[in-house]
Amino acid sequence: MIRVQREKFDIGAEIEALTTGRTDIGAVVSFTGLVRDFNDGNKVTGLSLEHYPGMTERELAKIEDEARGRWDIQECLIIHRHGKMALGEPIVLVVTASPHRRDAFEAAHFLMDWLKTKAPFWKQEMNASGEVNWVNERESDLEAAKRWSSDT
Amino acid sequence: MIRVQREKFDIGAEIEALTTGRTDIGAVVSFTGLVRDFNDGNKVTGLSLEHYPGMTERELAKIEDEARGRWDIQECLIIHRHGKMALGEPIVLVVTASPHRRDAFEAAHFLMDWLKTKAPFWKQEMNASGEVNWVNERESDLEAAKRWSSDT
Amino acid sequence: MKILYFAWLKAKLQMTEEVVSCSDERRDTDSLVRWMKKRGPAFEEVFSDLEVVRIAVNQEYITGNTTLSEGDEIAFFPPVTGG
Amino acid sequence: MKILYFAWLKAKLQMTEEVVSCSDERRDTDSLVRWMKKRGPAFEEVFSDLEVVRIAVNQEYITGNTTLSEGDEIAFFPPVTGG
Repeated sequence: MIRVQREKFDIGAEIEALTTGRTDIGAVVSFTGLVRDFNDGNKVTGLSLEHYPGMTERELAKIEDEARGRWDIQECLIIHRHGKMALGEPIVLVVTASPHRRDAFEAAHFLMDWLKTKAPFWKQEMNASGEVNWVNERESDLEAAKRWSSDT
Repeated sequence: MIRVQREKFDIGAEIEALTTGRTDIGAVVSFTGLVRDFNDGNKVTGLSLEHYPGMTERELAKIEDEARGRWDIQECLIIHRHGKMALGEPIVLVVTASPHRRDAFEAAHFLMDWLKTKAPFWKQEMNASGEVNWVNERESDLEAAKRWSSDT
Repeated sequence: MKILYFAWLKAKLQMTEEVVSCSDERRDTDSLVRWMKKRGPAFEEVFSDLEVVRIAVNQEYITGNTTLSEGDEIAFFPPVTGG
Repeated sequence: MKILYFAWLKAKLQMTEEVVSCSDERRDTDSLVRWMKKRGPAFEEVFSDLEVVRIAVNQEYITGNTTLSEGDEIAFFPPVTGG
């Protein structure tokens, strides 16, 4: 399940919604990405996220399909916000449910690593002096995504 | 932080408590283990968990220390229940917070894998005919735990 | 064809989208980029280093040269930084 | 010394804990186990396969033979299955 939205989300409510009334799920893994006050050694005071409506949903759906093909996952949720966000606010949530903990862990990690390098979102950071800068692509994110390619 | 308790816990509230008011956390990973209606090919109707009070807390604290030594984690929470549990109820919760997603993911996965083979808990499963059986140790859990030993 | 720009490409070109007709000099993505570079200093700058420009046609990433036709949606944007 | 039993060991021995004195025939974990085996059929059965019995002294796992003294807490239990 894919959701791209401006609004904040409630992590607990999302996990609950995925598992309530079910007795076949053994493992649930969630990842939440939050707006941090620091990036690449610079103080950050706020974040703004732009995205490509339409393509974003398509790319996220493809990433979800890929995860479902690779791991035994019963439920999969990706929520990604866009627009302005304050420090400490959640940006992205990934939840996976599986009969087995390894599948839930690996699928969630994979979803985040691929999302980082494929989903068309662009971050702008505001700093203490009021400057706004586009965030650069990170070598470590490319490496993290590549890790899952060599598996295939 | 370690908690061993009979009572159910609220995943969302626990994650919230760990992150509220903080702007230095970039990544939060949670793992929840739930009572499943199936194990090793047998239908399960309920679970009961026995533990070794005192040693449980010591072992969990040692596992937390190990994780903190290996990864850059800012917060770490382990909640493990004991006593009777119904299908679909949460058994265990692990939450890790880090500036980096890889640390949060790996530390949480490690905590679960080590907890599974070290923390003195014993599961009893009830089946449809009212029989109660002690759950056997799993080869796959031993393998999963070993994976983290070869890292050192 | 509809052309979309995102992030710093949008900021530098001061344009979010535009419509151009499909023609001989814009028959595929390679020729479209060549045409773009000749539209003025801002375009020349934006398309000077194609290593940092991603191209999507009809909301799919493309890597090699791709034939274009009327009705296509072409997007230019920097490497993504979400998550 | 306090001896604790957990899970199926407890069920088979019908005992959660007991106190025994530290003596020559229970001076270390190896001799304690030998002594246990001779206490009757249930004990003999429980301690017949030490592959499936874990031992903790003062709430720490032990692997090799470990010297015991008065006041120690010794626990016998099967491989753990929590999580």
